[in-house]
Amino acid sequence: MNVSQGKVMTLEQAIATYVTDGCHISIGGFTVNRNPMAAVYEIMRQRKKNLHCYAHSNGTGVDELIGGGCISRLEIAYGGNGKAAPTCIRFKSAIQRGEILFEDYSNYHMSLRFHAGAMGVPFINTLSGLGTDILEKWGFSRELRAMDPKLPDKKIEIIDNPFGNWGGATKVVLVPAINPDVTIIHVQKADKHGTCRIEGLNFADIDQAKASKHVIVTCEEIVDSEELREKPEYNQIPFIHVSAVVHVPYGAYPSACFNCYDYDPIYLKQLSTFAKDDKLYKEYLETFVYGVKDHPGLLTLVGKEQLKMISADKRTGYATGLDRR
Amino acid sequence: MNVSQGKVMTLEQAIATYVTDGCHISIGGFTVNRNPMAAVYEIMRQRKKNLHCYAHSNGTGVDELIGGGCISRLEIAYGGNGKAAPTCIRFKSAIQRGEILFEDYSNYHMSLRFHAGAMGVPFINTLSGLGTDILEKWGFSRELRAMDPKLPDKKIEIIDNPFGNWGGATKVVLVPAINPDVTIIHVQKADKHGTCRIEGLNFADIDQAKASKHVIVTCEEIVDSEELREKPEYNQIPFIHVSAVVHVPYGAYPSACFNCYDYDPIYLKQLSTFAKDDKLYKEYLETFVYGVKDHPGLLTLVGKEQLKMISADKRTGYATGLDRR
Amino acid sequence: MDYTLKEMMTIMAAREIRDGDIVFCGTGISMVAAMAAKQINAPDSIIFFETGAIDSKLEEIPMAVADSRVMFGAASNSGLLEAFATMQNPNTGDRIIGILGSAQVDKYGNLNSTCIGDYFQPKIRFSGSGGACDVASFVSRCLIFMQHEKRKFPVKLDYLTSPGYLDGPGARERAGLKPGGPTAVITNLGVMYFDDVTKEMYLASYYPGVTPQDILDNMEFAVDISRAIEAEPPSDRELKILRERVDPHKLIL
Amino acid sequence: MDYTLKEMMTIMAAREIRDGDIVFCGTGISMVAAMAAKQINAPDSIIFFETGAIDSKLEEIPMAVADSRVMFGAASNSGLLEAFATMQNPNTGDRIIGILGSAQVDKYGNLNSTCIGDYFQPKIRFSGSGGACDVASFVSRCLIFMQHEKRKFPVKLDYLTSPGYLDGPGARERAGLKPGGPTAVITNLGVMYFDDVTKEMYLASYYPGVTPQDILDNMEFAVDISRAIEAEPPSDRELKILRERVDPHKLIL
Repeated sequence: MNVSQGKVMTLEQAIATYVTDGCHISIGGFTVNRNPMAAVYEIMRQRKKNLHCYAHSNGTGVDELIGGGCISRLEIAYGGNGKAAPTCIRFKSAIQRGEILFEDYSNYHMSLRFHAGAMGVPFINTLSGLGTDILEKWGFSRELRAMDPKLPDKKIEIIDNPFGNWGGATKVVLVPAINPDVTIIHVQKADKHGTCRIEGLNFADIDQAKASKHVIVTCEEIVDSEELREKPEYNQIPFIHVSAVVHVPYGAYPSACFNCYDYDPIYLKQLSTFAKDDKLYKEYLETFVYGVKDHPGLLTLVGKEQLKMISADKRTGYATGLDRR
Repeated sequence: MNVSQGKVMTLEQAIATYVTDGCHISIGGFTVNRNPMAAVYEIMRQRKKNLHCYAHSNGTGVDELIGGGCISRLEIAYGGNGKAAPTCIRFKSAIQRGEILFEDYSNYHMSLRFHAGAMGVPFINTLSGLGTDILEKWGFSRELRAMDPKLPDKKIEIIDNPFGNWGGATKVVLVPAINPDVTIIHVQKADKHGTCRIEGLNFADIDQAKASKHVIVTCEEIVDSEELREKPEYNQIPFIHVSAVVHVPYGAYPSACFNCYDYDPIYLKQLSTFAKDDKLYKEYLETFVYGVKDHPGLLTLVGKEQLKMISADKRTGYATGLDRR
Repeated sequence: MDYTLKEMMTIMAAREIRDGDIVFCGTGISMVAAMAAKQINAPDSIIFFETGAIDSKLEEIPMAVADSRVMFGAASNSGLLEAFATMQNPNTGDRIIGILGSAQVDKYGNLNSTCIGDYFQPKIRFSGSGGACDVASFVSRCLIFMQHEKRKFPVKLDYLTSPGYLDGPGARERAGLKPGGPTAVITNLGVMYFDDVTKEMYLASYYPGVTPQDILDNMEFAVDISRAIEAEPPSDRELKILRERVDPHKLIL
Repeated sequence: MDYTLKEMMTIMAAREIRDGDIVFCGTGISMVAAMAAKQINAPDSIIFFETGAIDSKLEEIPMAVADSRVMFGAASNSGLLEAFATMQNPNTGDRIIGILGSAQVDKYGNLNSTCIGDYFQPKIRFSGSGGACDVASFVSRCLIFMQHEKRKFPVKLDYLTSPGYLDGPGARERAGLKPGGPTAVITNLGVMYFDDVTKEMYLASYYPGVTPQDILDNMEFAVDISRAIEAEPPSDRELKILRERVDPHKLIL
């Protein structure tokens, strides 16, 4: 039926193949939902270094990658996690200590940059940010940009509207396209060729995937192609964009996966406590990340009781009545 | 729950309210599928004049509106209908006789222009059409454009890529946004507030709707909001964009509506014969359009037998084995 | 009935929301305010999240705008691209009211949620814009939640994340932004509006037990207090709905 | 086995399609060619429509690219925006081969599907670009179906709808287009390729019973015929699959 045979592989293999030191990466999800956490932890276990990461509000996953020392350059709109950590803690300390190069955008800027990448155009335009420091302050200098062919020459550009004031705009902000080397997303259902069905909000996953040279899909369930093809309009990412498909139940844990499980408030709260203290965080990594062989290892450590607690209610898609204080 | 009470109305009322002489209009669907034909025929019956129509490949619907003398200005990518009429016949004759002002784009140009309108930006960019007459030949003169505030000053603009050759592009084509006064789409399911679920391909309906000041939704079925809200990710147009909801079974007839009915090859073939001859076409209009009170009137004229023939197969969504010669 | 400051702030914000408004919510108190408005004074308002959920049912309070709780029972679930387009859109954008929080606000309602100190070597780093800069750029009305402390109302922001009236009348338009801008700053002491002409913040109301001078003492810049009145405290009905229906488990309040 | 010219043309096009190709199809013979390739020589090619359907099952031949028959059993159904983005996309665009028809083609493979005569007052008006200009602008390889008639191979097009090599080597790049361009022109008499250096059309093969001179007689401009060979007619297997599996009801052929 298509050329996508042989995409199903282990997570270890997928990360080893497509996530290389220094590569440009983005991950799916938003704050505490559908982060590809199993893949994030595997990247940390494989001690990947110097990743250039593109994030809108990719919360927990990005914070852990920073904590694990995997990221050296970060383009980001929001380093926060909702209530668990209004400002992501390892993100905050890495910036305050000058450990990573970073550059700020808004969520729409980043979404549009992925959209431009997926569309195959060099930039896209918006009115967002005119008059703000987001446009003024560049985290990557002109010199660095000129040296690195994988960075656009400019953070942004403002141009006058060539169509007069058509659309009520006198000028627009142009944000440059992003085309990551690899994007990793976690979805509820995929087939072995990589066609994905995302349930609930898709965040920016679709454009992130389509903008990327390689896409690793981790999924709760690998389903038969015929099942997905009964409702093709609900499959947001066709297989032609996907390089690897990995079956990882609880692959978003400890973030949520709509209709499957909720975020784990206990794990996240604990993590935010650990993250605030370098020594505790190091111990946390040794135990929960490096100390386990793989994601099932982490889940065993967490325990069935805790997983049962966050299991999603069929009606609502989350763990109704979950104690989240 | 929301401010959208009182959107359900008759087709006559919806067209009388939102489609005014000289207004800028777009219709949904593509060639022979999901054209809002009931609304098109009602526009013709109400003898609307001087419409400015934006079309990508809106096939039968646009051709009938031209045939009915409703359109005076047309921005279009494709005036064709597939096998029934490779070039739409009333479109062709109107242009050859100089009866309408027209301007050519590509399908992507038009899709992007609706996308820009929906996004609220003055233009969007692409590499399509560089070096072609689509960019060179303007159907609307600079003078007309300067006089009419509802037209952008320029058909298109080409600019150098401000980001060097980022994204592999040295220059890009900018196409100006479209924000119609009214867009009419026909969908399988809507609720009384206007939230829509489109089954099968959505064509450019979503952006067309979101770009418009007013949206008239005609639908096969008005369903309970609760039913649509069980799977919010499959509702492509939320009610906030919609002005009117009209229940019109067979509202796309004689074009197709996936999962409901196929196009009617007999009607379309007959229509293409009529359309080629002014006298026959006039008789056709008198009988099938002006000669009936409303869409149910047309369906009665067509007859149950013919409708039964095109009724969709549950498995495939079209009339399996339909004689289409 | 007794009430907490958080409850007062929530109700003051809720009262700013009108029927027909599409309310852009963040997390925490802004979400509770939007939910309260819908239950109390603006049943036909629509709650909407930057993650792409429109008119969510919110049977439980979400802890983040990506919480699965915003997905359940919504009219539509899409993504960021669609959500921000709804705000930039000429037809829907004008109906949206944004609710934002911030680390700093200046007299023109510009916001800093990025850092304290130098951008490149900050003393304190915050989360950054998220969708705040986008909302502030696009929509016609914005409510801003703040704690009233001197350092949070500085003469000059350390970083301008989200545009208010920039440097005064006409500045938004000169910069190329849509008109509109912040409507009210709602703090633990009172509510400030912006003057139609000068675009400067002024004190509109102070809470029972607070004096205008208390408020001036907690800001680096001075504001006009001549138009200030004492705010109407939450009614019993407002409090009852807030406590029983909006946040019964006291997750936020 | 006997075969018709339409069958010959279909098979010549099908043979140009390779495993892994994503095939952009129009209606009519181009769709049949893509379906034939998938059944005969490129089972791992993917048929794809500008309306947004990817890898459609095509149990029946669609009569238009918006026919519900392209929606059934596809891997994904989206819309025009997504379909054209797939072509412009740097990662997927290079894997796409377009199949186009046209009213006129010039020696550089530029196409006219808009009009004959003056654009504003045409003698004959055609449908216009549709997605043809987009495909021709974006993708690395294109097949063009033509009827071999003098007026259809003019020295100068009445209107340039879809870019081929424009006015010769380097012209696409100078105009700002992606490299790539037309690969083959498949007519009722033979198949033309484009010279790697001059980008001009040359005769690659002529059908059994046709001479190169016949072909020259049916074009306004001359093409190099020195490289031409006689084309291999459809094999029995190819014909059998075409007739029995691809178009059993003779809707197109």
